[in-house]
Amino acid sequence: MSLTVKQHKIPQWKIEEVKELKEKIKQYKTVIIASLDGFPTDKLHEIRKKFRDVMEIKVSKNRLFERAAKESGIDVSKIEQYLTGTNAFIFSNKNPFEISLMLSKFKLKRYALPGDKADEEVVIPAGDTGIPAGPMISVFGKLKIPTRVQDGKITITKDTVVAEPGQPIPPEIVPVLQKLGIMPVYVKLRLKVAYHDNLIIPGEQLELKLDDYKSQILESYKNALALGVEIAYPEPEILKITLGKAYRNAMALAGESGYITPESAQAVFSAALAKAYALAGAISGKVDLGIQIPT
Amino acid sequence: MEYIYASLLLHSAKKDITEDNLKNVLTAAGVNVDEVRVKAVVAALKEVNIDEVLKNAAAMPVAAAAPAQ
Amino acid sequence: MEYIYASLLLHSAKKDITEDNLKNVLTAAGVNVDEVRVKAVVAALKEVNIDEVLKNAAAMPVAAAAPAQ
Amino acid sequence: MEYIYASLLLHSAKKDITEDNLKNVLTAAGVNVDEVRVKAVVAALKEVNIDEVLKNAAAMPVAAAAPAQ
Amino acid sequence: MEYIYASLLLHSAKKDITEDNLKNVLTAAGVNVDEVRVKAVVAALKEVNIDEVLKNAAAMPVAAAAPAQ
Amino acid sequence: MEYIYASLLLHSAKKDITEDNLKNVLTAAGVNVDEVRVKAVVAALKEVNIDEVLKNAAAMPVAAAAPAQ
Amino acid sequence: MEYIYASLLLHSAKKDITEDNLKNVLTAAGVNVDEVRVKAVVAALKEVNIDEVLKNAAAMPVAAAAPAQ
Repeated sequence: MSLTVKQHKIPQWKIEEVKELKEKIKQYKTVIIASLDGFPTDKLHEIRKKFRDVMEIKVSKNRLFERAAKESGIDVSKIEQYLTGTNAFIFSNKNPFEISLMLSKFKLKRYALPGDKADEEVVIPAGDTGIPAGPMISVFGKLKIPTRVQDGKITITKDTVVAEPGQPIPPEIVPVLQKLGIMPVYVKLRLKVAYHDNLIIPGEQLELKLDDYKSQILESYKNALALGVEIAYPEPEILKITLGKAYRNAMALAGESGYITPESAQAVFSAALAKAYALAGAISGKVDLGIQIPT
Repeated sequence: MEYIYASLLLHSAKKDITEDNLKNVLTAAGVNVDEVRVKAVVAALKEVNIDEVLKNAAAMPVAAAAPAQ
Repeated sequence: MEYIYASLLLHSAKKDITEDNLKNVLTAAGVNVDEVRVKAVVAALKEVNIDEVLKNAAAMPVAAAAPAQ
Repeated sequence: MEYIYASLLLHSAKKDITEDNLKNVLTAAGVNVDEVRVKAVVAALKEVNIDEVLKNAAAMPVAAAAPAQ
Repeated sequence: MEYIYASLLLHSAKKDITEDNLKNVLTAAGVNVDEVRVKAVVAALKEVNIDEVLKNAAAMPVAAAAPAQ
Repeated sequence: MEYIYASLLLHSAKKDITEDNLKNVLTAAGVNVDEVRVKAVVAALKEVNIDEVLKNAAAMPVAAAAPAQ
Repeated sequence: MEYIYASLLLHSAKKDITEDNLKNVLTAAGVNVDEVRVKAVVAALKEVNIDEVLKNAAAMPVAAAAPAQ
């Protein structure tokens, strides 16, 4: 039944769109499905403009994309779970992780809605608000924003922070923020899945934690230094540490064997003193040694 | 840590950390290469300045070591 | 540091650090392999408990390497 | 600290820390021996595992010296 | 560590760390000298300010040890 | 410190720290050997478990330095 | 360490660290005195300002810990 229905009812624009999607799937190595649920459409325009050279973004119906994908030879069973809600389809030849990084670094801001948390410090700047004196005065008062009335308009007398990053934004102030053009909430395109070179990469994997990479690099480097020192690998950056180790070994040996030179005297007497203090400390509760023991 | 060691090896040898180079090194080491991981590492290391990280490591041992805790 | 990173890569991949393995990895990384050096590193590492060394590596006085900046 | 140094000297020479031994050493060093103190030190050290204390001392020189800062 | 101790011995005796000097010391210590290693050590040490390193080794133990916390 | 470095060199090369060996190494390093010192060092090191000292030297800095922070 | 403890005892008792004094103290402690070591220690201490060293040893925990590394 559905077959006959489709054959008769598919409008031309749908056929055209599937064809276009198929061309893009063929043309680009990476296809990313991004959720538009709760995403302001005007912001999509900003993203398009910013990344015009590296990606194409198309908003389309899930069914049409699914059909185009299937006809392009993609195993749709692996992506159909992501084809719900409103989606944008990003086409690019870049590595999907790079696209994810680019998008996450591009800060898009929007106006606050009641119930939002601030993504950055929200400051009500000093100056004329243009708001007529009236009930808003008490709203400002409640939020401890100093005001005075000038020419029948509310003027704020001092820059005032109304929300720190992560804090909820007082709902009363939301209209004021709009009026003042303050956008304290970030919007981010949520990437649901990437298809790239026959690989399906779920969205959560696409988020690279650069700090983790940095600490892994550091750890690897330290491991390399440690191993290098262990085998006295002749490379300047390792030798510096190895020389220090050899020096401290020599000092420790001088200290423990009581071998005194002007260089080792400090080590020798420090070792002896540490032992003397430890012993003195161990009996200081019972004996008056007539000395001050650092414990 | 194989992917990181392989990347640092390439970096140390002054070669670009590309997907192909990384795969070559890992394969030569007998590692079963995970394509997704290779792509992730290459993308991440494009953003991370390795020399910078190592330089900071040397200059700020305490802060630098913190993540290792 | 190439020889060290290559050795750590092999160790991390649970492969033996043999001359052949080391040479393979280094060659794959585009390093001009120095046979003598390979021999020296392999011989030296045979006497080292690498896991033990890495366990203590976090304590590495990186500051000592600082003057390299 | 004379009494402590003398005790450590005896211990280090593997001699018993007795009142006589301690007095001998102190006298040889020209110290005016305080009998009560000698008794007290000898008695107190009997209850201490000196080797243990010294071993820990080697490991914690800073802790030992720290209050002097 | 033989090559390192030998180098520090020469440094401490205010002799230049040359290939010949290093070989002499190592041979006298009964070490089977590896020419390549001697060359490598001498070359690497040319880039290192030993006095500086030793000064730091003695003066900066805290910074050095801190990362281990 | 020449005498200590020379001793560590011998120890590291798994040679006995005898007066002769020490003198050989020091002479090869161009040091004017002081017989008294050689005898003193050899005697002193006989009482020390060098491996133990080196192990502690490597293991200690962290614990030792930590409380000072 | 006997020679060091004996020296510290003398120093602490405000006596000169001479060969004779050192020998007396060591003998009183039952130590088989090694003339060469006595000479070596006394000679070495002539080059060292003990008060200064002890002050630093007690007052600079960091420096104190350094040699132990």
